[in-house]
Amino acid sequence: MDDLILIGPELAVLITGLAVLLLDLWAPPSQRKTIGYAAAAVLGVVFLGTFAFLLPEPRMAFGGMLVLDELALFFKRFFLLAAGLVLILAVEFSDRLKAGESEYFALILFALAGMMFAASANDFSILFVALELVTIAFYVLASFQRHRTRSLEAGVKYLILGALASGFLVYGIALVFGLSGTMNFTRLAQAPEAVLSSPLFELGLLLVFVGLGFKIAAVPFHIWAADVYEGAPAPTTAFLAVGSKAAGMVLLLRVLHGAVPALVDRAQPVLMVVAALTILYGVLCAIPQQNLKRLLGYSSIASAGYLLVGVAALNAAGLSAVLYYLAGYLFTVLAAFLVIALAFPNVDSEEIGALAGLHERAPLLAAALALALVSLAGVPPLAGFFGKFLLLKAALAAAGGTPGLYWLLGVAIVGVVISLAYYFGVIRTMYWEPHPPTSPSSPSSPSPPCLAVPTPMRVALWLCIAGMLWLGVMPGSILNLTDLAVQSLAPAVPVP
Amino acid sequence: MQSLSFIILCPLLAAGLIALVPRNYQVVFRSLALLSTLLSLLGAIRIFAGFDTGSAALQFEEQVAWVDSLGISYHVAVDGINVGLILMGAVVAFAAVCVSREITARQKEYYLLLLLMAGGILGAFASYDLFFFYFFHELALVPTFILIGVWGRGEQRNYATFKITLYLSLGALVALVGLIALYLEAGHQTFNLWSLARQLEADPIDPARQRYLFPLLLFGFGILVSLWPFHTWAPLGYAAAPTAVAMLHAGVLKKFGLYGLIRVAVPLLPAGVQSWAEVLAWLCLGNILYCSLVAMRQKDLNLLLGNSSVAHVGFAFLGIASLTLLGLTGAVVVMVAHGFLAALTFALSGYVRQQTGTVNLDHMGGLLERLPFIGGVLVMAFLAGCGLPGFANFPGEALVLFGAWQGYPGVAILAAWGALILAAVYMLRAVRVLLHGPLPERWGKVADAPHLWHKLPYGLLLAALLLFGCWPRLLTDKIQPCVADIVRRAEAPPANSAAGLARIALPPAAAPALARPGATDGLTASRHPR
Amino acid sequence: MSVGLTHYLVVSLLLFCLGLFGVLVRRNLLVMFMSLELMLNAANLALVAFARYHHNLSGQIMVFFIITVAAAEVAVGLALIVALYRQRRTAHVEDLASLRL
Amino acid sequence: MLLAFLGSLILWARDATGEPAVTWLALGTGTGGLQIELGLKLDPLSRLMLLVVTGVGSAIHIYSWGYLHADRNRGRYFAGLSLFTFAMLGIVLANNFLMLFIFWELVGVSSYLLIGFWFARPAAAEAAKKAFLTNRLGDFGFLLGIILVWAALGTLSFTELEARLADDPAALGAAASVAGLLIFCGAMGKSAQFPLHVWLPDAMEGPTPVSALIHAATMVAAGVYMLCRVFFVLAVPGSVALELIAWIGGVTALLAALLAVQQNDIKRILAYSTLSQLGYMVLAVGVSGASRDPSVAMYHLTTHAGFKALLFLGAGSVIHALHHEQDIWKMGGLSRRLPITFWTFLLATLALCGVPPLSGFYSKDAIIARTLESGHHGLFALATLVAALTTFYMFRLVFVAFTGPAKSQAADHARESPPVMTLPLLALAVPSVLAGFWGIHRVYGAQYGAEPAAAGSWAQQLVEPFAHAPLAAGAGLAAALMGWLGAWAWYRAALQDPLPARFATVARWLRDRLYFDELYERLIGWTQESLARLADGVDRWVIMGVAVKGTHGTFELLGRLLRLAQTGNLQTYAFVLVAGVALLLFLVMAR
Repeated sequence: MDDLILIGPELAVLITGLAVLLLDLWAPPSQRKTIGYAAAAVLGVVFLGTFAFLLPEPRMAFGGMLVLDELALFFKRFFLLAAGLVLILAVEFSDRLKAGESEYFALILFALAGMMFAASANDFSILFVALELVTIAFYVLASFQRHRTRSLEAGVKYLILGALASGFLVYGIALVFGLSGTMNFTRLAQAPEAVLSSPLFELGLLLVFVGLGFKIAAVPFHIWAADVYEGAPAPTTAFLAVGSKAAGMVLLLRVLHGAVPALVDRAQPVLMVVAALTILYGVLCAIPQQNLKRLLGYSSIASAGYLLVGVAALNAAGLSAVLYYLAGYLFTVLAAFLVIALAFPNVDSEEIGALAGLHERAPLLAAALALALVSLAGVPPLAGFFGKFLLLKAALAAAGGTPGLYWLLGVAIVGVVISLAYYFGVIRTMYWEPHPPTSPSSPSSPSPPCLAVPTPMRVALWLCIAGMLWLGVMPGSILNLTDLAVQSLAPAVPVP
Repeated sequence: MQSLSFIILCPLLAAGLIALVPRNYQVVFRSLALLSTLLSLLGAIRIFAGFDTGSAALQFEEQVAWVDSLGISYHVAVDGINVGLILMGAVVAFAAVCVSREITARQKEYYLLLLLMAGGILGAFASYDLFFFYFFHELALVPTFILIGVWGRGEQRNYATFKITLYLSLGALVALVGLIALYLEAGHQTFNLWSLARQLEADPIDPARQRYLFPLLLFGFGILVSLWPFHTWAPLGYAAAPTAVAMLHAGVLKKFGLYGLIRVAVPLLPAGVQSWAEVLAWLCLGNILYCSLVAMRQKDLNLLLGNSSVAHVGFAFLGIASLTLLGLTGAVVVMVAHGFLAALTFALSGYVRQQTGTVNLDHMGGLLERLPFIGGVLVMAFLAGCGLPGFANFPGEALVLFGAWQGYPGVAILAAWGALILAAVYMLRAVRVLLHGPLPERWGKVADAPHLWHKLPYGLLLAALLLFGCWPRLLTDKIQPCVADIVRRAEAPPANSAAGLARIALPPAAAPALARPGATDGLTASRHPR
Repeated sequence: MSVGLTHYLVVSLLLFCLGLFGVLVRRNLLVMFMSLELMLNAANLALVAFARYHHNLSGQIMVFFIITVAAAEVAVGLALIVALYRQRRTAHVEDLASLRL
Repeated sequence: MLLAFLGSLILWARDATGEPAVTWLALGTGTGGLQIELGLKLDPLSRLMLLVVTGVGSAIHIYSWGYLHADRNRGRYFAGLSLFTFAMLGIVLANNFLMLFIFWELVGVSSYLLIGFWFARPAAAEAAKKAFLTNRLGDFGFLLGIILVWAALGTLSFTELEARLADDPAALGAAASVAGLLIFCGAMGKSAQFPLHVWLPDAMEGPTPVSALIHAATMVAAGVYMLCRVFFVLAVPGSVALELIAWIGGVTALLAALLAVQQNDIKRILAYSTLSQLGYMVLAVGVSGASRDPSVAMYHLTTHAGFKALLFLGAGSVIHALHHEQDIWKMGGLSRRLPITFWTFLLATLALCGVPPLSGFYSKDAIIARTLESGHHGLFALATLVAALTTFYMFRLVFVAFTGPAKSQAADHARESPPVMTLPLLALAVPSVLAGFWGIHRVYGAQYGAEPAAAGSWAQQLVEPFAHAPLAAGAGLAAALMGWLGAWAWYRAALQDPLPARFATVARWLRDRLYFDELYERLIGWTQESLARLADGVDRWVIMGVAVKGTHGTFELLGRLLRLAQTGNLQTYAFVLVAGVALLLFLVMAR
């Protein structure tokens, strides 16, 4: 029974997902939006419910396969919040889905459940199952607009490459299991040195890293990201950017610091190289982008690189910074996608040029997108700045022992400066680029009509803006949470 | 009202209010902006007047813990160095809002961003916490970008916005890395400048490390101040910026980098500054001589002013590099003086542009006939720009030259050439081309500032220049004790400053070797987590 | 000759490589997808062999998980490919390049 | 503005007669290591100089009133004039180097503003710019000299410096000559000594009262005053500065006198004459090293201020009467039409030429005598030659402009200026005539510790030069006479200049001012301009072009190239992924 209580939030989410599917059978089509909002509300309740857990120390469930600690709780809240906002976005977007709106909501909930399980995973089998739950849900979510070739194409590409990565992951798990004889992280952490130093074990871990790297879109496993981000429906992309990346991240942290803490030092060079390449690739490819969603896809690759900088620092400050960065990323990216969903009513054109004059048509949207981009670029007073600040600080603190980190820092700084160029390019388009020449079909309307922003979206937008500002200006409280989470993950990790 | 937070928060709160007011109420925006900057200005004057001259202690201190785990706190205070800068910032901010009359489109966003910029920079000058110091400065980055982009002018506007933004953020990031590294090297878990200064005096950072840390701050801050050869953003950006932004940026914001060097880099990294001072001294010639020469060739008044402003900050750099009481005091005076001067010149060029629609010097001439007031002020401002006594720039530049002579006579000679000759050449050339000569017919309708209210911002800035020019003691007496403290630190050899610790008996050669963590004392043991 | 762990592993590795090779060279989406399933099954074989070697059932449990997940994946994947085929009348990867650069 | 001016005029008038009781007004603006005081130093030197400045200044202020009464920018004019007077008094009273420098610069700027008063005339605007820049060139050296003195002696106060140098004459060490010459640079700019003399003739573009006050009587003399003020720095033993100063003064005097011979603009002739006389004064300073008493220079300065101001005001009166005609070859016969102007002008000319018993004779004779006393025979010859030339060109001017037939319509209809202009002429004529008897050199001499000689009777003073140094007095007189004869012979009734016909090349060279302007234009202008061109080119192409745009372009190109990896082909993607895995495995496992 205890076990069930510990996975209570997951169960609640799953039940909600099933309920949505069931309700859909009876509810008239006009009520489907209400179902979506209701589901979002339930997520809100579950989010608040997670604060009922008081964890003086980590608790295990199902024979140690699941663990509930501050880290897991942090990520569960993170996923719940993200999914709630994505649901609101999805409701707004549902008109463009053409069919199966409720299934769309339910799939989001199932993916959410997978992410929440991932946050608690303490066993390779749970890791695999949770990850696949997320991935399979996303195959469908990505290709949900079946009438759009682009959406289908995104789904198929994600499917093939995701399955390929899963293949590597599973084979890696098999190798790790084969050499150590256990799937459990806690037990793996006590594996003898002989096992840990075996090259085959290392190979297995690397293959696991391939699977996780695919999720967080780290170079060289990033190749799917831009295409899928561009093709998938906006809510899917938003959830993919925030949720899926965070799920990959939390699993990476669990494996690295929970399962093989003895090997982290040897993982550092790999992490550093991957981080540097990821940042560079992301920012460089983003420079010439014209499509906003694709731009955000590359930007999310770059963000993965920054997150890996924090991981590569290998200190508590770095991990804390990763969590903080992700929290800021949540509000930032969701704000951007909320705006994308509203500002591009015509789904087939997400060209940046179409945003010209947005500040007149919808000042709130323009301001929100501008704030989001500024935050992504890492400029005060927004969340992205403090995240990057913490990352820099952590990496610098660790660099005394590892000079390679100085190079990584240099790359990171160059990356930030380049990224400013393209983020600010979008702001320029919104605020002072002249309107695109009006299409010949409607020469009579010199400026497009004002965009209406529905109330739930407005609330969600304000929530995101408030979140960005809160994390940027009053970092204290969240920082305490992330510190707690990091301590629970690995007391062994040195605290500065 | 005699509170630093009041000065900082006035513009920021007004910006918040403006965000909430619907955009139909055009008149509200301007009034709110004027009111808030005026209040800020009054507050700054009260602080300046109430400042206890001759004391090196912090005054008007306010401190609120912010992020305990990182040692970040909101800590504002003034000492002799920043009290003048804050006053200058407040005056320029008020004047900038005053001259924004020319802005008619999208006033809401304009004033919101302008106030954000003003509040940010005032906060940066007042902050005694490295984090907030940086944070407040960066507040201005995005407003600068949008303000230049939307209300800017000229064909190169887009290029200029991106150039200025990228340069500034690159500099800021490099400086940020330097600041964080400083925080970590100090190992006291605090961003508070005051306690850092105290602790580092007793237990300085290993000189070898200082030598690596200092260039980060030097070039980081240097890019922000357009240190040669990272200066090309400045003229271009100022030429494209709307008047008020050019005033605030060239006048106030740019001083942040210099302030950072004086406030953070020089006192906290004495060994670093000693080994890099010579490089800085020669680099600043790039500003003073080279940029003056470039200014001589400009056809666009704003480009000329931009280059001249780059040249002028070279003196502040030279003052810093001299590491003498005179030089550093001079550098601070130059900062204040140039703040007023740059704001004034850009305000005037903005007026000329508003009236004639161009700042191309080839099309100008004889405007003094039509603009007796503006032209007269312009002549005075330009004369101030060539270091004429009676204006605040003269005491600053003279002190810098006197100070620099002690360490770098060669540099001082060349700098004096730049100050006395080159500056006069391009400034007088501008006066000649702009104001003197016959009046072309097409400027027959150009009108002077009509009444007192319109003349106010120019008069205010000019009065400030004259006040501090005729009576530099208002500044120097306040600056002196603080700078004396800095110079004492910079001059003291590292081994001596550790007098309070057990390392006193060690020969100098052994001290650096032991300064590594673990070997010395409990404080340093926690420096490096791994 | 007794069949030992090594043999299983070699076979599993061969299977894995076959699958990988298939993914890399075949142009038909369906065949690629089948090759991917082959990779999963290679892992299954290795897991079962290791479980037997360690006398530890968790490997076998993992295999069940994988089979289940693979089934779900195939269901979704086939549906997707069929949907694509219906729309584009092709299942070749070259024709699937509207999202690029 | 006019009311304010009247008020200040009354103050000056009182100043001119009264004597301030406070000798020191010290307000520190000090920062450690550099104590600067805003102090007044009132000693015999400054007291008499005050009289000169305020006396001449008052006369010229009144004169200006009439001269400019039609100009609607009078306010600006008098503001500039007041600023100038303030700054000039500051120079006179400054008690330390930096204060001196500050007022020095202010004087320069007020001169700039006043020369450029008619800013709409391109020539005036250019002249103003040129004057300021040339002065700046001198100030550059001056400031460096000040810094050098401060670095060596640690103080800038004249009193302290003098005391310190008296204690230890070698305190300046090797820098003595350099410091002295650098300080002299300042005087060179302000007093328009060769080679920085080019600005003064051009400065005549300003209103004539300005030329009288600033560019004849006071400001240009400030250089000489400054040299006398800081004589103790120049005269330290071992310094070669004075020797050089003497020669530069001599060369300037000769050069300017030569150039004056072929000028046709009335004000330019006077300007070159000023230059020449300033050369005398500087020469006087230079040759006073041995006697440690440059009072002769001050003596000449004082008398010169009077009669040169008078000359300029006379010229101004002429110009005013002729509606701004300045070419002497378009004048003629003015002695009848402008009697007051003519007679005062003639008096001043005689004084300038050194005709006894007018003031110029005594002061000039003192200088010539001093060259002999100090053993500078070359300079003695030079000074005598210049005296001859002076008479020549001055009487050329007088003959051409005032006698003979009227050479233009305007000259024929000229009418005497109003009393507000002629009264100052008369007032200034008094010192021009009598200043030789007032014992001015004794007042100055007291400054330098000369024992106060008993003031003799009028008659004794009248003939003193002949008693003191008969050779010098005689040579001076002879030179003046020769000059006069030359002018008489050639210009008595000339309708056009006979010299160009006889000595074509020389005349053209002289008229074109020996091509100094062109030379400087080429040398300095060209050098600086090409440097600026170079810097601008580097800025535009190297830094902004190659470095900045290059970096930008490189990243953009890299981005476009990298993007090509995203072909859109699933097979390629799979290959990239697998290749990435393989690469990673290789890197890690190979280690």
